Amino acid sequence: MAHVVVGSECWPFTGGASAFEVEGATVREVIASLDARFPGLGAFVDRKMAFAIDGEIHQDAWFSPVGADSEIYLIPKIGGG
Amino acid sequence: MSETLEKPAAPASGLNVVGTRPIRPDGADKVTGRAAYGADFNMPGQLVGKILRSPHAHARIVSIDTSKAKALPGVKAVITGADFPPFLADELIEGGEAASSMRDLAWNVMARAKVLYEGHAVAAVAAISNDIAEEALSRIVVKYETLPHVIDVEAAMAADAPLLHDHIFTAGVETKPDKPSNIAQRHRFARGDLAEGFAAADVIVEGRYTTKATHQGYIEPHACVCAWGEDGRCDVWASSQGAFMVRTYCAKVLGVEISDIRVTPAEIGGGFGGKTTVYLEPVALLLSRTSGFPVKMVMSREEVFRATGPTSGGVILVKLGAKSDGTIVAAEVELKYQAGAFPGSPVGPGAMTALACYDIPNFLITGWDVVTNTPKVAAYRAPGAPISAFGVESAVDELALKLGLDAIAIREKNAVKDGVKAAYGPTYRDIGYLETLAAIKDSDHWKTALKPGQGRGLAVGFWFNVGGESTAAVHLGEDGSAVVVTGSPDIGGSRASMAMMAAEILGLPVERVRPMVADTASIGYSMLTGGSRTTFATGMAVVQAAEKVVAELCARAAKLWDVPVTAVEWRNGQAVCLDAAKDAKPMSLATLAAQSARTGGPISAQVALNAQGAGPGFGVHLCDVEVDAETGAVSVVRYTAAQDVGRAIHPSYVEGQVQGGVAQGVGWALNEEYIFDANGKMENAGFLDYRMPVASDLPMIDAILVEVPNPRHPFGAKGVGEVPIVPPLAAVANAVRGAIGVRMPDLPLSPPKVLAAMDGKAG
Amino acid sequence: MSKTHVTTTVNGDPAEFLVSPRMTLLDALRDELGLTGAKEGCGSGDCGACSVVLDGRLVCSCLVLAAEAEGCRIETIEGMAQGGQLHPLQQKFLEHAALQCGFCTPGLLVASKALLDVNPDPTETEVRYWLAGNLCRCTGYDKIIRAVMDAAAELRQERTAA
Amino acid sequence: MSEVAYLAPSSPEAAAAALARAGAQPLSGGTDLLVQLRAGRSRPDVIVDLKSVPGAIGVREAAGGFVIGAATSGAVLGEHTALVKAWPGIVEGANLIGSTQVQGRASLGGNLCNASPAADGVPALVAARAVCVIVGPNGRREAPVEAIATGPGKTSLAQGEFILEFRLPPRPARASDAYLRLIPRTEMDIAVAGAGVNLVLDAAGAVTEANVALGAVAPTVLLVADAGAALVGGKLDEASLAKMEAAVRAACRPISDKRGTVEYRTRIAGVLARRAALIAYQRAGA
Repeated sequence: MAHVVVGSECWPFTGGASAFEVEGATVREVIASLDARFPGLGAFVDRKMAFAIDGEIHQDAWFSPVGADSEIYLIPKIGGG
Repeated sequence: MSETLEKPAAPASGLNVVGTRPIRPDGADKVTGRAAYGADFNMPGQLVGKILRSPHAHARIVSIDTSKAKALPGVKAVITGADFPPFLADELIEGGEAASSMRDLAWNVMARAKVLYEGHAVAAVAAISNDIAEEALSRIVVKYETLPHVIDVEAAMAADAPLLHDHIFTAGVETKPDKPSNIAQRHRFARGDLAEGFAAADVIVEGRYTTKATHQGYIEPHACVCAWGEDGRCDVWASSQGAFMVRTYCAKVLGVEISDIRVTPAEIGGGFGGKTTVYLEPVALLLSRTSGFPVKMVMSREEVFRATGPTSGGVILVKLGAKSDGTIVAAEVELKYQAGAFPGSPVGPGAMTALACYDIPNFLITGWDVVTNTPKVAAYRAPGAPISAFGVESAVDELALKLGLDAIAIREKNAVKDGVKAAYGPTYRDIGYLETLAAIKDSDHWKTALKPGQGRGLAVGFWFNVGGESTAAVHLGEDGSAVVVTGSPDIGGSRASMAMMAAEILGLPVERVRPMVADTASIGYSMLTGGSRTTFATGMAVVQAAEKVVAELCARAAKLWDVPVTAVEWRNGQAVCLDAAKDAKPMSLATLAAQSARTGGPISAQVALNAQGAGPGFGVHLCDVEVDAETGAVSVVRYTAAQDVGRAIHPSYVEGQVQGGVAQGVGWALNEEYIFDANGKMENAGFLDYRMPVASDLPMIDAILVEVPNPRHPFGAKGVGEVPIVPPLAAVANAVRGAIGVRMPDLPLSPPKVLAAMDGKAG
Repeated sequence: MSKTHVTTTVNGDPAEFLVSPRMTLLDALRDELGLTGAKEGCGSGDCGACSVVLDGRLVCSCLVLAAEAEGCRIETIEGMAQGGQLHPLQQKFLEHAALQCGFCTPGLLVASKALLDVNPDPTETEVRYWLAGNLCRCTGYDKIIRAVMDAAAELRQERTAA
Repeated sequence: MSEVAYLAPSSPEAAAAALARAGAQPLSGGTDLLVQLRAGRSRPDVIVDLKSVPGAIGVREAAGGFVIGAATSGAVLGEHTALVKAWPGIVEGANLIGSTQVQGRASLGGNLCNASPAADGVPALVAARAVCVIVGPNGRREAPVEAIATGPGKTSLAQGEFILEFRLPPRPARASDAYLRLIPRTEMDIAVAGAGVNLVLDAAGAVTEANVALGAVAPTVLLVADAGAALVGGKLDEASLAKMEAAVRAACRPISDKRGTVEYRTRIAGVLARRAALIAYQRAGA
């Protein structure tokens, strides 16, 4: 199970919960698990959030691998100047 | 496809091209005036397009009468918001700065029911001459019902503030509000127990800091030429940070197929984030469709100020608690950022970067994204970070003064390092922050004492840097020269680094590699140039394409030698046969290229990827100022900026990025600001009164490049363009504090304010 | 609109064009003669991107009426490189990486040449003040100033050598 | 669209006749006019270029004093060694108008007739007690520089009149002037406040004549008699400087705008006048 931590952006979906364990060997599978747990969160995360997997930021990367006990922080997608 | 290169960074030794300082491949065109920018291109039979802009900061559009303009001889098209496809539901699109709201973008390009800021486009004309186009604009009659406006961010947050939109309900709060608001979103980042943290603190500092809206200030105004063919195929020539971004946005705003639009990137005369969206292109395209002629549009400088950029003005509240030894145990940061007419201020990244340089057990960071009757903000170099850093770095300076610690010591004590969890979540890897602090500590500047009347300030800054989607192709010529094609507009010299990385892999002299930026029909999709992603992500695509070419070269050599490809190795631009039995002389790239037709055809490769794992960057800046005690005039007399750049591909252009960011930051600190009158009209929409630094305002800027390689880039590169604008605001303000003995929390530090602050101290 | 016929010399060659009375020299150069090296950054004389030399004087071509140029000698960036050879200033700008986006570069080069023509051995301060009318947003000026000082030194050597 | 005509008359009479036409607008260096044309703040029917009028450009000496053609560019003034030696303040004022590029065009005549309260070229001219030679449909007349601007953008010139040249008084041995202004940057800004000081000393170094003029602190450039008087008789000792500074501040009637506040402008005017006086005194060979 990966440890997922979300910020305030996701609270409307999680009802304020910000840390939980989810199944998934890839970003795509994690998104699916999140959506199953909090309907609507999957699509929102897919569109708005980046995945910081064990310290490395992945944006729009469904097939980035997620380890058995990876730590995943969901942070707003980052652009720049 | 998505991939992360896990190979270790190539060692500095063994590199022949990377790390050297060749003359940039596009240099000759730029010093002779040949380089063609947005306004330097023309199409046969083109018309002049012009935009009518709102004189009001906030008003309902009652009616627009274009009949008199249409009747004017020489006028070929007049359009308003009603001529654009409507947007009933909102839609988010990728392609620019992460996801943008389609409807907001379309409504910003041309106002619909309401104008939301002075300068908001309300109508446009295309005519056979500039004078006729201007005359036509003067004949368009717009009836407005003016509405109360709000510009100050805190005023806009008030419950009774004039509402810009009735469809915005504050997002990011536990329960969906039942009333619309100007507050589009709340961001929160928290850890530990704030109350406990402050309870454990020996010293607490608190401050309220403010910054004004500032403009990116690129010298080239927005410009484009657009042609809409009778067959529905469109051509766009435009200066932007991303031709594919322009293509996507135009297609969405106008409701046409992406493949129907071909965008050719002009040379871009500066962007700094301000050219990561569209203003003119969809308008010019619609004028072209309506008139049947190509349409050229060029903004005036005044239009650039009134209708593009800027970045947010902000309010930053900071409370820090520390042990007497300097260990920061608690931090509370609240950020309020102007978004302009539509949601999307950079308060998110502002909040995420606010404490990114500090390892603090207990903190709460709150960010508010607030719409105001000002131009919709556009990205500006490390969007949001300089604003929050100004508050936090000023507060850390106060803390150091209270504790009697020097500016480096307190930052070393609380510095993040590998393995530490960043305030915004992830755990740091391969960062060079301590090394960068050490570089300043070791600098001649830090070791040199100040002269009487001078003050010294230090501040640090952080930026994530990003990767993302890029495509690159490498083609060999039969003479053994190479062309590198990317879809990433070159805004600061990236063609040089692309050519250098390809040359390094191929084993060619860099002069034999010609880098090109292709149009959207000639290369695969590439995200815009921004976020300091190009040398990292597009560079990764270039390197992989060059590696594919090398693999092909080895395969051809293997055929010729009749050995398995595993028996061939590529060394310094030559295929070397490892099979001693064959007494085979190495074959050069040129030899193999010359035989390519007979050995299997042209040798070229393309790589499209979505690069992940960009390495975060840290900067440490040191600034000395002198203050005229009788006038309050501040002059920056010495400046040194150190930054972890991973590995500098072309050191001169890396230094240039650092020096340019510093100059913009110093301008932001001392003189630059949007000034509005009581009616919400910008009073200083020109280079005369929007005071960007001139050559005589600045000293030489010493750039120290610290190289802690990023293992996820083939040569160890990290993004460099954003970080340099983060520390200067506080570095200058901290220096002024040192010189006059008073903290100045409100930017810009213009002479009247500084003098008043000195009076306050005296009195 | 009544047009005025203007006869000038541009980079040593005769050049004639028709202009409307309100047309600026910058627009005439760019639109009538196709010399787009001079850029419009502001149209108000505050950025120097449109710098040209008019009868030996450095000016902003956006602040000169095309009609005023009657009978004048005009030098633009297009005339700086001679016979396929870059001027030492152009060469030094490249060597010192004194440009990034390059939009302000033609104006800076024209202005720098005008400085070295009257002051072959300027101090850093003199260079900075002479160029104060040429805005650059990319470089922080550092490498530009170094390139101009270096070009000045090289030109002084050439003179003594000659 | 209104038809615009461009004329470049080659005699004072022709220029006066052209300027007498309705909607005529004089053009000197053009560094203000072209900006106004572009912004639509000026919509002339006829643009009358004065630079071809004999005498409008150049510096000459007559009757022991200098005569400056009103359309002479700042760059030309800066290169005139004798003028710089005698009137360094007038030249530094003219040379503070805009960039090097603007210096190649901008003139004292244009700077004065644009009638901006912050005109850098004007205070030192006023302090010099310079006289304008005005040409018009009814011939020539003379007027002191301070009589030209009557308010922001307004002048006392009648339709058809233009300034042909400025006449400076003869320069005694120990005399000099200085002009200082304050701007937020080091270059390229409009003055927040400016001060021109012109001093004549006797053999012993005592001030026998002093004129102090201020810019950007009133609707027009101010000649502050009390400030000048405060310096006469002394050698710029602290007491007389303080008295002069007080007189300067008392005379200020500025506005608050995006470039400065009433308080700041008033205070800075004193600082600048004091500094300018000390420079002028130094230059006068004290």
